[in-house]
Parts: sequence; C-alpha cells; structure tokens
Amino acid sequence: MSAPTKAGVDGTSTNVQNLTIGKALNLGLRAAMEADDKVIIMGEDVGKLGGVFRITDGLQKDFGEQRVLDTPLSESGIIGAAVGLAVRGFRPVCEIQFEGFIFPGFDQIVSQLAKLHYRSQGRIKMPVVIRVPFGGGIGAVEHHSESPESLFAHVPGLKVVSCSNPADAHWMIRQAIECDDPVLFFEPKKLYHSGALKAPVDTTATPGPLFASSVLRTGTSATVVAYGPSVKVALDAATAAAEDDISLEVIDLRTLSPLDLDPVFESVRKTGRLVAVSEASSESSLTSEIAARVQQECFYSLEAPVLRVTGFDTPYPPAKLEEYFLPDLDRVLDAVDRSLAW
Amino acid sequence: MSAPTKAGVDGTSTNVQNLTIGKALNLGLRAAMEADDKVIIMGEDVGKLGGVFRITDGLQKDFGEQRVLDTPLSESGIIGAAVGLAVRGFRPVCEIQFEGFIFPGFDQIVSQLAKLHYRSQGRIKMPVVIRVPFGGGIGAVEHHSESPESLFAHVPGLKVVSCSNPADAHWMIRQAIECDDPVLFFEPKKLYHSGALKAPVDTTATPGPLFASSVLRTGTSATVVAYGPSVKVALDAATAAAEDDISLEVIDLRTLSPLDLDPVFESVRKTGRLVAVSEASSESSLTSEIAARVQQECFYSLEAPVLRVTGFDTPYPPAKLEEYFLPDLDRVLDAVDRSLAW
Amino acid sequence: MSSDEQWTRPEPGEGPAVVAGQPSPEQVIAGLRATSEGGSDLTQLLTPEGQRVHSPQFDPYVADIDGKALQDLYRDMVIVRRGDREANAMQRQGQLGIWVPLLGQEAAQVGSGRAMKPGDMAFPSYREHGVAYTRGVDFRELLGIFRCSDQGGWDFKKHGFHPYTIVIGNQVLNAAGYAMGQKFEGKVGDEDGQATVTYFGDGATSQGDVHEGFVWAAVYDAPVVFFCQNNQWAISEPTERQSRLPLYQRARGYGFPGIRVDGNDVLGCLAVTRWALEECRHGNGPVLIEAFTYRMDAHTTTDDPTRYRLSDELEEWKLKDPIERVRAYLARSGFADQAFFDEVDAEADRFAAELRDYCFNMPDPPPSRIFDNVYAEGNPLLDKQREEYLSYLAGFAETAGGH
Amino acid sequence: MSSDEQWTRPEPGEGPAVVAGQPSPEQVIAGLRATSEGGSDLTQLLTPEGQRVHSPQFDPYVADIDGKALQDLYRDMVIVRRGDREANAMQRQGQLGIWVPLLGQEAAQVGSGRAMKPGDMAFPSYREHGVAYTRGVDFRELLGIFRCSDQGGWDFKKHGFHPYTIVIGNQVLNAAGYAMGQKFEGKVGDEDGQATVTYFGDGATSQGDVHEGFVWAAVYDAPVVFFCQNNQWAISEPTERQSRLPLYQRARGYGFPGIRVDGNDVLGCLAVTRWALEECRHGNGPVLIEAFTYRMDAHTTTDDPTRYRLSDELEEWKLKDPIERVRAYLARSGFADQAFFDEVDAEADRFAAELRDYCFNMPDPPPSRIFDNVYAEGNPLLDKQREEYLSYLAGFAETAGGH
Ligand SMILES: Cc1ncc(C[n+]2csc(CCOP(=O)(O)OP(=O)(O)O)c2C)c(N)n1
Ligand SMILES: Cc1ncc(C[n+]2csc(CCOP(=O)(O)OP(=O)(O)O)c2C)c(N)n1
Ligand SMILES: [Mg+2]
Ligand SMILES: [Mg+2]
Repeated sequence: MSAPTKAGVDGTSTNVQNLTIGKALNLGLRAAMEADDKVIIMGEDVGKLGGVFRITDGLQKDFGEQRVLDTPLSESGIIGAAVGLAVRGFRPVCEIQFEGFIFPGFDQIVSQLAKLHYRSQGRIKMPVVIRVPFGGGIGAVEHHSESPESLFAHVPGLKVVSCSNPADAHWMIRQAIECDDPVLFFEPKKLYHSGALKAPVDTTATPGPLFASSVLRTGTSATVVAYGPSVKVALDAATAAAEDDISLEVIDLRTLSPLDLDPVFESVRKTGRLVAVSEASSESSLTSEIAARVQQECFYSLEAPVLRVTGFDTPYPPAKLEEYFLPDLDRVLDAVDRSLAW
Repeated sequence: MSAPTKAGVDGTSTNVQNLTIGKALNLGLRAAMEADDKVIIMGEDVGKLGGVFRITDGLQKDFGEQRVLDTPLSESGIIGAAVGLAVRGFRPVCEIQFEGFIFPGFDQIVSQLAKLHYRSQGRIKMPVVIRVPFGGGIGAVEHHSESPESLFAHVPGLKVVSCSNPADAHWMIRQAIECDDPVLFFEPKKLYHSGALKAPVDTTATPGPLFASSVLRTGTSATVVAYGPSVKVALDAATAAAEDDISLEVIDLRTLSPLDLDPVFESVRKTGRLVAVSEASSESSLTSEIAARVQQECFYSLEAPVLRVTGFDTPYPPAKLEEYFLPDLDRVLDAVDRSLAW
Repeated sequence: MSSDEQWTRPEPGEGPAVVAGQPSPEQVIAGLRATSEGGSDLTQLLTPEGQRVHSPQFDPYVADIDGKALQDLYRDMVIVRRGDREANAMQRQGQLGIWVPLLGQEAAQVGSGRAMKPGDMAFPSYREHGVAYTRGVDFRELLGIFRCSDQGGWDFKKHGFHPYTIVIGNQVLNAAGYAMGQKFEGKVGDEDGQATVTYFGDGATSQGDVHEGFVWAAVYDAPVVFFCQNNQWAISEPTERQSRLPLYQRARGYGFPGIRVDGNDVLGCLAVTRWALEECRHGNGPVLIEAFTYRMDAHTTTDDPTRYRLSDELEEWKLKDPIERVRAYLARSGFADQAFFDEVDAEADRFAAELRDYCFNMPDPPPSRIFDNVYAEGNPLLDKQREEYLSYLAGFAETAGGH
Repeated sequence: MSSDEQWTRPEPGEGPAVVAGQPSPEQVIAGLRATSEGGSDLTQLLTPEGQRVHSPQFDPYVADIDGKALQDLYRDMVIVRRGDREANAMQRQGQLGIWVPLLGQEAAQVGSGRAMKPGDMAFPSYREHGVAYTRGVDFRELLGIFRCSDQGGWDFKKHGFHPYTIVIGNQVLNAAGYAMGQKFEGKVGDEDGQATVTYFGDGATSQGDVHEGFVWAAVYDAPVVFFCQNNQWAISEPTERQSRLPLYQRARGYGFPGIRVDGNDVLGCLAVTRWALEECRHGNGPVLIEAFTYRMDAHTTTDDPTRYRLSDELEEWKLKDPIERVRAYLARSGFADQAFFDEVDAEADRFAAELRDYCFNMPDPPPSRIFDNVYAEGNPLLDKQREEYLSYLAGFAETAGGH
C-alpha cells in the first residue's frame, strides 16, 4: 500500500497518512529496517502471523526470515540472544507478546541488558528495543492486561518510554531503535487499532526528542499527568471538566525513565495541583516517583497534595471487573475535585 | 549449644541469648522447623555448607536432607518447586544466595507465588518465605550488593519485610514462616555477623506484630525513616546529630509491603520533616512511595519536602566505590540539615 | 516422513549434520510438513482405521478395558468435544471473551486423564478441558475463566486438578515441587503410590522452566509424568522452531524415559500414561510422554490459522480423528451398536444445552471481588483501598437513586 | 566407576531405574564419589602418566602440535597457574577483595582457548582466567574485577573475549545470540568460518538459560561450542545435585553432538575444541563439550571446602594434574630438557612479580566513575545527580582544606 506523497512547503516531499497506533508502529518498524540492515525483529509469532496484534505484519515477507525471527517460545532467550546480537553489532527489536510474559526474560534484562554498558566501561553498546504491549481494557484472561512499567523504571541502565498516539508511536519507535541504549517500549495495546485515535502522521517529519514529555492541553485549574493508555482518559476528563469550567492541563509523560518532569513542575507551579494517572498498581511505582519529585520541586506551589488515580494494589482482576479496576474519567474527575477542594 | 534458661518473673521459663543477626536467624529457622515439620528449607548450598553466610548452619545435620534441600542451581526451580510444595501443604523457606540472583526466579514469584491465592479464590495458600540477603558494604563483586526490594513491594500479593537487629531477625523470620502469605524476607547481609550489633534475644518472648513499623528513637527536630542495613546509619546519624542539639526521631520500617506508615505520619505531624533512607536507587522505589504517601497524609504538617538519601540511579558500582554510593551518616545529616534549612 | 533422528545425527564425528535450517526434501512435501506421521517410535494401540495393534509392553496396562470401558472412553471424548464446540460457539456469540479449543486433542486428554487415580494430581496448562472433565471438574466451572468473570474457581484439592496456568512452563516446575512433596510424605514406593501429571505444549519445551522441572524431577526422583501434547503448533510456529529432535527424545539428556504415543489414540494414551504413572508410583519417576497430536482448530478464538498453515495439513489429520477410530473399533468389534452411539449423541446434546443455559445465565462478579483473596491474612492498606472505593461507588448509586 | 549410563537406564520399560537418590555402592566408595574417572566415553590424548593415547578421530586435529607447540601449551599452563596462585595469595594479603581460583582447570582452559582463532569469540563465566590469557587479555586486566575497582575493563572486541558474567547461565544465551549474528552475517560455511565458545560450569547446566541457549543454538544452527567445565562441584554441591546423567549426554535431547573430554588433558581439550569449532565454522554447530576436570582449590577465597568434601578426593585428583602429565610427556619424549623447565619457571616468576607489582600499585577509581557509562546517550537526571554529589563531595574537601 503506498501512501500519498506530496511536496512540502520547502520543496522536500512529505508523506502524511492517516494511521492507527498499530499501523504507525508497523510503518515505523519498516522504516527502521529499511534504514539500517542491522535492525532485526525477534519475537513469538512475529513472522507469518505478523504478531498477535499484527504490528509486524508483512515485515517477514519483505525482509526475510533472518531479519524477522519467529523465535522459540522462550523470553529469556529472546532477550538473551538479543544481547548477544547487540554485542555483535545488530540492533534487535524484541516483541514480548503480552506484558505478562516479560518476566521469564526479566533476569536477562536486569542483569545483562541494563548493565553491560556499565560493566564494559562503555565498550559495549546495547541498542536493543523491547516492545511491550501493555495495559488493560481488552477483556482478556490473566497476564494479558498488566502494567509492569514501574519495575523497569526502577532499574538503572534501562530507558523506558510509552506512546499514546499514532504520530508518537511512529516516531518514538524509530527513535528508540536509533538509540544506543536499551529501551523498553510500552505500547497501549487496547488502542492499537482504535479508529477514533486515527490521526495524520507525517512519516518524513523531523521529530522532537524521544525522551521528553509533552503538554497536550493547557489549563489553569489543575494538572493531570498520564502516559500510554491513560492519556486518553486524562484528555477525556479534561474535556468533561471544561464543561464545568474546570480547566485541566494534560501532560503526556512519554518518557518514564529518565523522567522529564520539568513540564510537570512548570505546570504545577501554575496550577498548584496535580493528579497522576496510571493503570499500574500504586505501591512503589512511577506515580509514587512523580509525587515524590513534585512535592520536592514544587513544595511551595502545591495547594493540595499530589493525588494518584491508579489500578488498585491487587492482581489484575478478571476482566469482567476491569472497568472498575482501571482509572476512568469519573475517577480522574473525582480526584481533581478532591484536589480542588483540599 | 544450649543457652541459659531461667525462670521469668511470672514463673515461665525464658531463654535470653546474646546473638548476632545471623545467629538469631539461624535459631529462628531452627525453632520454626521444630515447631512444624512441614517447614522445609531450600536453596543452593544450604546443606553441609550451611549457606554461604552460614545462616542455615547445622540444620541439615539435625533435620535431614528432606527438610534442608541443597537444590539444583536454578532459582526459577527453587521458587517454582516451593510453590508446588506449598500447594501440597508444605511451608518452604527458600534461600536466594544473593539478592542479585533472585531474577531468574522473578517470573515464578510474580506470576505464581503472588497470584495463586487470588486466582484460586483463596483455596490455595502460599506460605512461602523467600530469604534474600541484600544490600552492600561487603566489598563484593557485581550482583552481590544490590537492593531490589522495591520491585517486590510493587507486586500485589507479596508481603515484604526487612529486619535490622537480632531480636527482630529472630522473631520476624519465625512469624514470616507462620504467615500464610508469601513473604519476601530481606536480610541486611553486611550486618549478619556484626559483633557490635549483638544483642540479647529472648527466644521465648511474645513478639509484636510482624507487619508493623517501630519507632527506635524519639526526637523532635526531624524524622528519619529507614529499613534493613540503613537503620544503623539512621541511628548513628541521630547520635551524631544529638551532639549538635538536633533531635532526630528514627523509625525502622520493618514492613515494606504492606507499609505501616502510621507511626511515620504521626512522627511527621510532630517534627514536620522527614528524611527517608535506603541503599536502593531512588527512581520508582519504596522511598518514592513513602514520600508520596507522606506528602498526602501530612500535607499541612510538612515544613519541608520529604527528602531521600539513597543509592544513586546507577548500577551498583565496583565495591571500591561503594562507600560513596551507600547512604552514610554524613549524607543523612546533610539531608537533615537541608530539611531544617528549607 | 519423520523418524527418530529426524533433524540430526546422534553421535559426533560422522558426516555433516542435517540441520534445522535445511530440512531434507522429504521433510517438506508440497508445503506439508512431515509431522502427520509420528515415526517408527510411535506407540499406538488403535490405528486411525480403528484396528487394534498389539503391544507386549503396553497391552497389560489396558487389559481391563473391555467393551464397556471403551464405550466410556468414547463417551468422554464425544462429550468433551461437544463441550468444546459449544464453548467455541458461545464465544462467537459474545458469551465468552475467548475460548481455547481442544479440538483434536480429546484422546490425549481423556486417555491421560483417565489414567490418573483419585490421589493423583494434575497440573494443567490452559487447554486441558478434557483432563478437567476426567477429574470431575464440571465444564461449567471452567467457563468463568473464559468469560473473564473468574480465574478458575474449582476446588483443586477435591478434584486433584490445579488451577490453569497461562504463563508457559510455570506449572511444570510447580508440578515437580508438588510431586517432591508426595515423595517427601512417603506416598511413593509401591502400587498405591501417588503421582502427578503435568501438561504442556510443544512450544513450552523451549522454556527454561520446563527444563528446570526436568532437572528437579530427575534429581529428586519426583513422581511426575511430563505430558507434552505436541499439537504441532505453538500459535503460528511449527515444532521446528522449538527443536531439531522429536520432543520425546528430550528426556534422553536427563536420564529418564521419554516416549512418544499417538496422541489421537485414546487407548494408547491411557496405557502409556498408566505405565508412566505406575513407574512414578513405585519411585521410578519422572517420565516424559509426548502425545503426538494436532490442534484441529485455531490457537484460540482470536487466532487466524489461515495466515500460517495450509489446510492440506488439517485434511491429513482429519483422517486420524481420535473419536472416529474408537467408533470404528467399537462398531467393528461389536462392542457397541447404533443405539449406543445415538444415546451418546443425545447425552452430548443435553450436556451442551445445560452448558449453554448455564453460561447465558452466569452473573457478573461484584466489584468488591477485585479486593478478595489478594492475601490470606489480609492487608490493612488494601482494606482501606477497598473501603474507599466501594463507598465511592456507592456514591454513584446514591446519586443515581436520588435522581 | 562412572559410566555412560551412570545413574539411569536409557530406554523405558525394563527393570527399575537407578535413581539419583540411591546411587549404587560403586558410586560411593569410602566417601569418595565416583567422579574421578570420566568413564568409557572419555576422550583422552594424554594420560595422567604422560602417555600419548591415539585417536583416529581426534589426532588429525593436533597433527600440527610438535614439540615446540607442546612446550608452548606447557608454558601457558604454568604461567596461568602461577598467575592464579599469585592472585590467590594477594587476596590473602588484602590486595584483592576476592579471587576465583582456576587451579586444576588449566588444561581445559588453555586447550580450549588455544583452539580458537582470532575471529572467534569467547563468552566466559567468571573463572576463565586461563582462557583470557590465551585470548591475549593480560592477567593484570582481570585484577580490577577482583580488587573491586572495576567490572572488567578489557577491550572485548580486540580480544574476542566478552566481559565476565557472574549470573549463572546468562552468558550462554548471549553467546548463542552472538553466534547467530556470525551466521546471519554470512561468516559461517567453510573452514574460514567464525565461531563462538561459551564457558559454564556443571552447576550452570540446571539453569533455564543454559537450556534456552541449547534450544536457540540448535534451531538456528548457531556456530557455538558449549564448553562445560565439569569441575565436579558447584560451590558445595556435587554434580549429582544437578543431573542423573553425565552432563555431555544432555546434548542428546537437543539433537547436537555432546562429547566428554579429559579436562585435565590439554592436548585432548585442544583437539576436541578444534573439532567442535570446525563443525561450527562449517555450519554444523552447535556442539557441547564436557571437560571432565576438578576444582582443586576452594570455590572462591571466601569458601571453605573442608565443610563439604573429603580431602581423599583432592588427593585422587592430584594424580591427574594437567601440568604434570605434559611435563612427563615432554621429558620422556625428549621434547624438552631441564633447561626448558627451568626457563619456564623463571618466566613464571617474572610474570608473578609483575602481576604483584601491578596489583599493589593499582589506583582506586575516582567517585565520579560511579556515574560513568550508565548510558551511552546520557541521562539528564543522572547528570544532575552526579553534579550534585560531586559538589557535595567537593564541599568536604574544601572543609578539610580549610582547617
Ligand atoms: C511465557 C509466555 N510467553 C508467551 C505466551 C503467549 N502464548 C500463549 S499460548 C502460546 C503458544 C503455546 O504453544 P504450545 O506450548 O505448543 O501449547 P499449545 O497452545 O499449542 O497447546 C503462546 C506463545 C505465554 N502464555 N506465556
Ligand atoms: C543465578 C545465580 N545463582 C547463584 C549464583 C551464586 N553462585 C556463584 S558460583 C555458583 C556455583 C557455580 O557452579 P558451577 O556452575 O559448577 O561453576 P564453577 O563455579 O564450579 O566453575 C553459585 C551458586 C550465581 N552467581 N548466579
Ligand atoms: Mg502446541
Ligand atoms: Mg562446577
């Protein structure tokens, strides 16, 4: 399928397509593979099937079995072999089928992937991307709806990002693959094929930096910070709040490690209030870190404590209950109300 | 070796011994094994060798090879088999040789150990203790000095505790073994055999609750909260600060999940200032959680933001540098000063 | 045609290896992988045509299987298949979130399941609805998982049937541990001994946990039967992506027996599993069984196999249907007449209708369930979270009620 | 005596298994485990007495090893041992935080190390100082790890010698991946092909990662030699705690060759590793080698082996010393005279003196090193942390200076 190419203002050709997050990722992977033949894709069912979410659709067909590897059913193997391939000079992009299945590979991530650059005093680079479809809302069975990103954000040596819209998805995956550090790339699986989120993506644009947060909506009453699938919830909440004349500033974190909280600090200095939203359980998590840093940096600006709207501190429940478990518009607004009333 | 037994005030016999943390744990394990023959010990080198730290010294000799298992070199196996043994009605106590080697078993911990009670709607109990020698300061090579406790505190379904002195070590391990939930038991390895910490332990006393923090020293100027090996640092800092007429309240967290922060809240309401100390990296960690909760619960009492003194957000460095990496008295006092000057 | 040494040579030093990347021409016949034949080492007691094959080693293990017992095995398989198809259909109708079909694996599951005794324990993966049935777990109790209203609610102890395990390979280690427990309790050593069976797929054999389960069971002489259903596919990946060798030969490297049985032969599966359990009961475990079978349907209802496999393969396997061969044998040998088959069909119809009825009327769990059974001994923080959330929810109800 | 089928029977169905829990009496002779003999499958080119044993299969791989080359191997081993002993002594003197002795494993390491070519790559565990030496990594470059002033600072690319890996088994998967890369780059297929050797211990064979490494290498035909140094102990645990079967037989289950070589026979190790590498270069990898050897010293300098093993065992193995047999062979066959041996000893003395000198003068790294090389592309938060901390430290210096 070829996309419309037209001349940009400055005469260079631009290529703008209306894409879902899933398709934007797919094209991002394709672009990265075209740009550098050291980029290889590894994972379970990523070949003929195109991955269970079809994010790698068509890539094996076009790039062959040595660049798109249907691997053995072995996550430690996927990461461990990727580490070895990276030592050899490859740039592996690993797909973990669902976030709940990353744990067999956790040891290789923590012990080798995160540490080899340090251990080798910089001689070994680890340009490995681990793509992780994460989060709930798809009505799935156990282990298919979790949000383990905080575990990785806690591990020095890793970088962790999450996208929330098609343009970011496209550019962030390309930038992550170009990054010489290991990047955990969390993808909001329930939004992969959301038609409502379809948006124009300029696949020839010059993207902003990868490790930067982004203010998606400005406001004055309170700040809401979110990432991945929760960004949509935050934006929806802001729209709803606007009807009650509450003006919410919404920030998409984008980078979970290193955190880029400067835009959040700035916003909180203006609004005096912050609500952090995440599907993950709250204990010792990313939202804890946000609260900890904001209370320190904005001590005199805060008019209410940083509040968190998160998944509960329970295992992910049976999906019939996930609408209750996941932060939604109402819970975000409730927190905003509590903040405003503090 | 038999210890002095004397009649207590009320006529019951008490047994008070002067013990190191290591010996207190050893006697705690022994007592648990004597009390319940379903208690079994599993780990690498825990038999004849008594574990690399000798915490299980003498137990295989006295309880036999079916109750003290020198296991294959396989951490997923240790946890995975312990899960199966627990299903069968055993109460396994697993030793992970060093905290850096818990990661091959991470999947079984997160996916089975933490979730089976939930999945089975309470029909399956998981009375498994995982003993983890953790923390730095022993001049060791890579993977032998880390503090991964926050990763476990983030996982619902697990309980996480850490001891800091011989009496707690003894009672907490006994209580952890009696607990019907899975308990990650973090032991401050550098203090195992510290003669300076030797203290009288009444092995017949009635202990307080396992999942409770403890105020070790009262004070009025600021509060310092710590756990495991950092408790000693906090106490030393309090002693030093007292010379400058700064009165520090020191709280030993003891339980890392569930957190028992009520004593901390109470203390902060009094002192208005909190410094949280931990050897672990700070990002998305337990100390983040403490800061997040305290700023919420004590919003109007805090006179300075919660400050953290932690390991840096780097891999654990070569041990020649660990004195710089680990929180020490000076860094704690510096944070206290900053808090007081806020 | 596959053979014992399908993709390799066994000993070093002679001639080049036949490597996985270059399968021999015979291995790839017109796009059809050479996996529809189990090879010369396949144990089979009943051919696809319903012919009874005699085996001096395994016949004794099914000496008690008379016409009546064979009828029962047939009935089990028909009912299990019917339950499977009904659940599959209900998923299409939106009553289940997902279904994991077992179509084609009835013999492997019923045969191995019926080999167990009450004191034995099964550690299933997520596709073992047929085993569940033989352990007395009502199909209805399985539905909650796939309707996403629970994560497995049966009484695992009563049935000797552990909760389903979705993370590939985990249960193999859990089973090894459980079997060690059976041994530690002195329940192993004679024909009254207890044993454990754990189920996993061909894909699972690549996981570290399966290996560690093999190691542990071997060094602790644990009474565990490793029952690998090689259904030729791990979602879209054929067995060649996991191994050069036939999977039952994996056991060779650990020092316990590995055996390949025709997984579509219920009699063979029964005999071989009984034998393996017998070994385990006596303390000669573990044993690996590879049940050579085929996943006739998609991986799950969300899967689309047309993307990765040719329908030829399916056609080939249809000729080896596990139920048809028993029907043929029953009929030919006069063990059953048409009335019997009709009666079983009618029973299956009733079974399906009940299942349907149950499923359509399953209530959703209350939100409070989110917080139940996270801990056996509670957690005050979670209690507070629960309380706050439920009163927050109650607020909505009040508001709704107030209007 | 150990044998091929040491703790089991190979095929199902005949008689009771000999299980790990009940070793045969021959396996336990007066407290001495039956591990000092490698069994009938042991490949050996040089006996403990220094007798050359001929092997039609492996002799061609050492046809070029004349007297001079043998002298070199001898010299390597003497120097490596001397370095090891010196480092061990320096640990006792407080110059190193810990030392991991290789005593007794010189032949396995020098033999396999010298089999590699410059384009090959080694993935060591933590005890492979002898392999490091053969790869041109200066012993002095190893000391930083054990002095705890770095975590491995050599140029891994230049030497084809990956950083040490301490987490048991991890490097086996990394090596499989690296070897896949060699293959993907088209560097495999003829005698000029490249290959990888990865080292691990007997204990490591239980880890899931080692299994997954075997699986991956097998299905991707990766040119990797799995070199297992079975030194009979994993800290305090004997090999029986890891396996029923001799470890080289593990390969049987994966469909690639496994071979046991006398790990104390440098010629045997050289030949067998060259053969295995040859197979890999041509695309017939992987290959598993079990080098049957013995850890003559403690696990590390913090270990106390008297707690778990009898000194008889050590005495038995002393008779199989890897260096002594080469000395005997060199002397007996006239390849070397006393002057040569004296010269090597003198060289070893110089080597040790230099090592000592270097170690005693090693500077400590600056605190700023904590923050170096965490990321290749930096991290602004960490930069800030670094800056704040260094200025905090500078504050002390100023205060100190001010007084
Ligand atoms: C650790 C892990 N990785 C990935 C998955 C996703 N997944 C579910 S089933 C499956 C294929 C399993 O194949 P196989 O073991 O052959 O069993 P089958 O489904 O064919 O019965 C995969 C990859 C998972 N459940 N667990
Ligand atoms: C995953 C992991 N678990 C535990 C350890 C601690 N440990 C270090 S060496 C060792 C024994 C290794 O034995 P083996 O594989 O035989 O190698 P050897 O030391 O004998 O060379 C253990 C248990 C570790 N380094 N990594
Ligand atoms: Mg399968
Ligand atoms: Mg060893």
